Amino acid sequence: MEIINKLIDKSALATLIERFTKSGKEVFAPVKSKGISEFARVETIQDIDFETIATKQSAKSLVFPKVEKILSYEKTFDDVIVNNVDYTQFPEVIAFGNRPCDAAGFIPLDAIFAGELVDEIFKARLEKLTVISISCKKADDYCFCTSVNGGPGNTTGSDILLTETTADEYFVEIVTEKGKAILDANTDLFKDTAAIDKTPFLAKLEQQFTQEVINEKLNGIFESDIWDKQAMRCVGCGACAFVCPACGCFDIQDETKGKNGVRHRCWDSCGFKIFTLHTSGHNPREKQAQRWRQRIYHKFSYQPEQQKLFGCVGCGRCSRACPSDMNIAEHLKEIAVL
Amino acid sequence: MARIGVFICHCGENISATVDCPKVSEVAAKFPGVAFSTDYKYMCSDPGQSLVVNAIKEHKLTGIVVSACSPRMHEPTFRRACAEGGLNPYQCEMANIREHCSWVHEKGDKTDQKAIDIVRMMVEKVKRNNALLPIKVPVTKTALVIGGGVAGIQAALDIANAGHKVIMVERDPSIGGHMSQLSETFPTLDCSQCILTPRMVEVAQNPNIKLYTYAEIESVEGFVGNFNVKIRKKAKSVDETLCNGCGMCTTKCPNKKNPNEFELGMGNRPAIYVPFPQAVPNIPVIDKTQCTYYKNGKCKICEKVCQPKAIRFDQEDEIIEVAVGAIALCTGFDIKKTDFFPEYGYGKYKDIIDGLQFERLASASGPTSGEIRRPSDGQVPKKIVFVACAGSRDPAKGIEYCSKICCMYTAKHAILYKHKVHDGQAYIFYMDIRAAGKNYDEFTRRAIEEDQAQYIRGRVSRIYERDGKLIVVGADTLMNAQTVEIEADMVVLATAGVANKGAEELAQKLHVSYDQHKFFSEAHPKLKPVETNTAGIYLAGACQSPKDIPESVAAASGVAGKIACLFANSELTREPLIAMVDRQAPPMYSSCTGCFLCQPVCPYNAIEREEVKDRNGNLVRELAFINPGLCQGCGTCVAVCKSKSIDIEGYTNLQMYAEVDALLNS
Amino acid sequence: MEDIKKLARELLADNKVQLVLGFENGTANRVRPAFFTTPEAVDKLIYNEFCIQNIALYLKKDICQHAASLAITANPNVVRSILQLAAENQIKEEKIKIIGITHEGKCVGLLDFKAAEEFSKTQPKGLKDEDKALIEKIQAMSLEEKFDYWVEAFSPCIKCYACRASCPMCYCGKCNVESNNPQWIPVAPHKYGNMEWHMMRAMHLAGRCINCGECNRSCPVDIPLNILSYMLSDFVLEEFESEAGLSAVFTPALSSYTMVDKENFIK
Amino acid sequence: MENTNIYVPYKMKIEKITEEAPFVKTFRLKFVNEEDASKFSFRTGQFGEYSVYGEGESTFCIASAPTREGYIECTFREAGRVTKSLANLDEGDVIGFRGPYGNIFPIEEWKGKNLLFIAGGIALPPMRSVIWNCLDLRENFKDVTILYGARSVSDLVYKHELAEWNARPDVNLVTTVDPGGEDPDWKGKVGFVPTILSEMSPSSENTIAIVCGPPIMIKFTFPVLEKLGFTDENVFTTLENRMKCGFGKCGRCNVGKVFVCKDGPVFTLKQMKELPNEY
Repeated sequence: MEIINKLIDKSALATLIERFTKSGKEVFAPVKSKGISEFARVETIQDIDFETIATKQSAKSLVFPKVEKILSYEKTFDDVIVNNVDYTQFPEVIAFGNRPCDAAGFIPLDAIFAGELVDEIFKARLEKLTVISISCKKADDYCFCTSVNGGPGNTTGSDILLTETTADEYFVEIVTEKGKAILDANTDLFKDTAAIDKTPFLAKLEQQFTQEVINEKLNGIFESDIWDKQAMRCVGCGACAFVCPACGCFDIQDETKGKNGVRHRCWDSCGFKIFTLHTSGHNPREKQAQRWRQRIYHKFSYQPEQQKLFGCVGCGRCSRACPSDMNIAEHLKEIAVL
Repeated sequence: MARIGVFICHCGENISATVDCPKVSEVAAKFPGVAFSTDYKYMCSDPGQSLVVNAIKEHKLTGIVVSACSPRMHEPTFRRACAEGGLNPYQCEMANIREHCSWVHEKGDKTDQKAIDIVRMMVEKVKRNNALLPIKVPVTKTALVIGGGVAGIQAALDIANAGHKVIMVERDPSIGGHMSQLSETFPTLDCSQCILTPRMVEVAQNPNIKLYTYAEIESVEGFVGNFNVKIRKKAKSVDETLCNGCGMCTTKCPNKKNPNEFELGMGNRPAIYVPFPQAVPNIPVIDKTQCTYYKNGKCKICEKVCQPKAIRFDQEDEIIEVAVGAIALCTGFDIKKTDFFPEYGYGKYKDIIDGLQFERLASASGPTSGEIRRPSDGQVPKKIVFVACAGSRDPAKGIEYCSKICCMYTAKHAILYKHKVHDGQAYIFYMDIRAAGKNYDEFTRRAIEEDQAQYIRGRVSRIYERDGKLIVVGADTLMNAQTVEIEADMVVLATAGVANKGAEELAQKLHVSYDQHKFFSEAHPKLKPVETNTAGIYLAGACQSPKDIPESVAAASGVAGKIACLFANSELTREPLIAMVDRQAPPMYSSCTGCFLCQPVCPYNAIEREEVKDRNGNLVRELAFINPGLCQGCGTCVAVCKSKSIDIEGYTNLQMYAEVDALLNS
Repeated sequence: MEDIKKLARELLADNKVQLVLGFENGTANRVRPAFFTTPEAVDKLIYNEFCIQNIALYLKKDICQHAASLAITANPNVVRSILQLAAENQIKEEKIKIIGITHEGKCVGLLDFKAAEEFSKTQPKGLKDEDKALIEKIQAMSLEEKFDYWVEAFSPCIKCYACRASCPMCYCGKCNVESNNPQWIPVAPHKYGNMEWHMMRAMHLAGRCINCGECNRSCPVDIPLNILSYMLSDFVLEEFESEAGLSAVFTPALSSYTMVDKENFIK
Repeated sequence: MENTNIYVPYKMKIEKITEEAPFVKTFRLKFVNEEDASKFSFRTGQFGEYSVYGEGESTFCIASAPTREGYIECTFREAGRVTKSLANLDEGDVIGFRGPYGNIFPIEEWKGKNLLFIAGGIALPPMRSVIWNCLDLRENFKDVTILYGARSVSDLVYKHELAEWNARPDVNLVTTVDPGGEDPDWKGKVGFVPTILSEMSPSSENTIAIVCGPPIMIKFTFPVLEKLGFTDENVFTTLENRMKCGFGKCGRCNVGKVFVCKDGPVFTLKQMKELPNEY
């Protein structure tokens, strides 16, 4: 679809959000509480934090929650009755005010959960999701979207992208049919405009490397000692994977109470030792360095090979969340110049 | 493929009067994994057991739950039946619906439901039982007897006469203990030393007994059948192999004014001494704290006079390591010094003595050659007051328990006194006369009726001196608590019997439990009176609680019997319900982190450090290892293990979890 | 800082240690743990008020396990951790050289365990004012309020286990939550799974936690786990007169019993 | 609602349980719903996820041959939580099954060739599916040789079938146990699989070798095959890695760029050599 350009002012935006919530849609946006900004359900525009560069966690939980029922079961004396999840009943969700990198993160996630066998639960959530992103005016030391084919005004993954042009007005890019549906239902709130050069309204972020270079470098350095060096201070927690908008690895767990139980899918991380541990005690990725290497290879070598896309959107959340300053951009830069 | 059989016992009407047994059986039949369920009037009867055996065979059961009484009662019975049916005996579980249900609840649906829940829990547990094999432990057929009093002597002789080796360790220079200090024994008035000394000599001469006197236990390691004991043989400064016991050294020692412990301070002895003439072994020791040479570097007279040249001033303590299979603890008791009763003036007035001192005064070998003479001036006391329960049965000030022997020995003292001082009068303050025992009551009656001992039921409140007389003030509760005042020449306090000094330390070395009075604890007050909680360590005599001679001897023979049983086989079999540390094939080896925080909690000292080495012999890990010989399966280590690396066989985490899960999520 | 560098350089130059564990400048104005193996590399070693990460954690990691001997720049939290780890048989004195650094950043030179014990006693546990305020607030709550408070506080937990991964005392090769036969703790990050996980961890640390606050610092969703540990430590200190991190010989209050232990919790 | 949820297993009933060796059992499973049975088909080499509700899922290959219709079989050793609870089940109990997943042994391509099967211990089950598949289409292949070894006599699985193969004139079966694992009645060979293979010295001419076994056996068997002249394309094996989903989403079973669940579990030695050493 060709991008449709519009303008919207802040009061119209407030009305738009009101209309969403009144029509039963669930609106999730960055909300600041106790000093940290996270995606949360909002009712009005006042609840929303427009300033935060990046929420601590990504918006992925809107389509891939940290724990999600994939089926339930009931045991009887000699039988088990399995109940499917009714994913037709998922609510319509609006992701609002997320950054372009968050929106871009839905693409590699979708690539994981689609594939030959489609994960209908994920698919249903994604179909019910409309993404209204806001371009970045600011970036911090951890941002590197421009190095991974993204950018502060990138439209990938967004249904609508807003760019603040004046104190009261946003330049609107309607990117998809879903976005257009919103426009069509609320034409009174939008004003016409010609295409605008967004550059002056966007954060400046220097490109440090390209994904393609990383991808190419990775071909020859699997056995390099750089992995040991880089992973030396990694503590082996899963924070990086859990805050990552593109990490989709999961675990499946049963929980039973009496006769009834639920099978859950919950976030997991390739950084954990038991992720790949065999029952025999053998572990294909025994060392933390191997697990760090897996993380980089998965995003920059395997995913490009399997799904023709990269598994990193440059949001920098992993680096921000890391307790021991494992900065992925720094490490990638190191790899790029090998 | 769990195929569990459930057997609901009516226990006559014990269970069935309250619990609807057929209903429980019916419900249990529908539990997942239950292949057979039935109820019967007496499951423990022969036909009941046959029912179990046949059901196992017929229904190809993989485990059984006998829902009846406490496992304490009949678990062994049904384990046997289980084995008879061809299953591992540990595939049997008891669901206690008697003590835990029918006996404590009224008839009703809720009670039935509880019985059902108990059965369900055990069904879930037994599904997860593992087949277990009894543990075999080799046995070193040598016993260690700690303490050479009458109990130790008896135990040692009985074990030795059963054909086993015995190592006896005595702290003092001679064996004999308190009995060797006594004059006569109640109720027969036999001369104590006359009956004891032959037994002491027998110990010395028995080829199966190795005697270490003037020695103490340094450390004990290992477990039943396999203890390694270090004995500290204190330097006697005399070469035992050379000394011929001539006594020249003790006669010639110039330093003779040392208080004599054997006489409880009522006499003196030289710095090199034999504690008493009949001592076994008859070998002197030098008291280094008193010897002039050790103090000043000069003297050595004993060395000069010793013909066999047996004096060794440079002798050092020796550590002897021995391997033993069982330990008899016979360390005896002590009597409380009465200085915590200042109102009785002990210590202040020389003529207030304790019972043991009176024994020495009455003994023909004592400091007065058996004449009753008071310590202060050697006069024969004409009026003597005995105070029973001096410290015993006194929770407010002394100790709450009854010292048991005082009533009898006080009666004996009164009789002996009357026999020796015909015109003397003995008064006895008492609380009750406790004379239960063969011929005991007759004995106390004899003191009252034949020997005119005047018993006054009441307590002494104060003793003080007036005009050279000891004024004993007490109340006579049989005379309306009238105040009684007796002018006495001498007072004997029957002070409380207490744990021997060093008992606590020794208990800790041996890992046996002890009570708040530091007396060693038996494993079961009724059914295991001579066993301790540590397998292979037994108790005899007054180290357990105050005991008289026949009781001590009986317990000692009991211990000897236990040890002889233990030594009857070259291997001993133990229940395999013990803790195990998780072990896995490399590269994991174990989930144990080697923090050893489990070590201090183990009451049996069963947790050891195991080094895991790789093929090249390099240390890979340190892991906890639970010694199967020592572990009693109490489970304390399981509770403190953070990484859940310890499991108790028969009570694994998985089994316990399944039980709780079955209960909560039914 | 210069004396710390000098010490580190000498230790490496004299072959007294193979590795120095310390800090270097990181990205985005952060500092980060670093591993120095040559005297020249020590040029990059830093120590300042931002070097608060508890690097004792790395003593149990491969790099330190494989080094025959090592030195560590140790602020009071690190010293406490080392002593506690030693008490739990996780590190040996002969392998480690402690470069002691006070709360104020002053280097006190090399500490053996005995000196470290003395040092540890003179360096009080630091507690931030806001932490104190929070503790007071929680202590004033009723039992039910406390329960609700913690359920709420744990609810954002995503089970990334950064608390566990960054805690020097969480060294179990197989964590309780990974033990699945039986599955003691639900793995899923829902209300009960989170509650049970954090309660279990708190109990495992009770009396062993040295209160460095690393769990809170590393938590991406900012759960005040340090407060929970601190309150438990405080309780253990009060009830059992036992404090972690003061000695290399130590029996935790919760796995030992003495005659003076109070039994007032039996109601 | 039609079930398109890829995580929902088929319901299967345990029809028969066979004890193969200590802690090793074979389940014969039948679909509870006819409709599922009619839709289901698999090919040799594929695997599935077996559910015990409340405990979780475990991954094993389908050990029966696709040529034997109407049921599937799996053989497993009690090791972890799920396999232990599977072992606790009885005939008639219901479990879940998801699958088939993974790639296949390309037996179509092996027509007219000799087949050399080499298996060790509990790795015979994946091989058994191929063996029966090939034996059921016996006319398609020339010589069939099976070399099977286990730690001890009691650890040998499928003892009845070994006897059956042994009795067939068109199969050359060699069984061996590790030194010390023999018992007095043992009539097979004694020695490790690679050693016995060297002794047998089978021709590599027009021959496909299929190797399944513990990593240590595989490690020492490949060089023997190479020495015998087998080319990497003609040597097949299966890989195992920890799995959760079975279809390349959960992210843990990959070896380099390939997912064992999706792109495997069957690999040629040639493919293996291109993979990083992460298995």
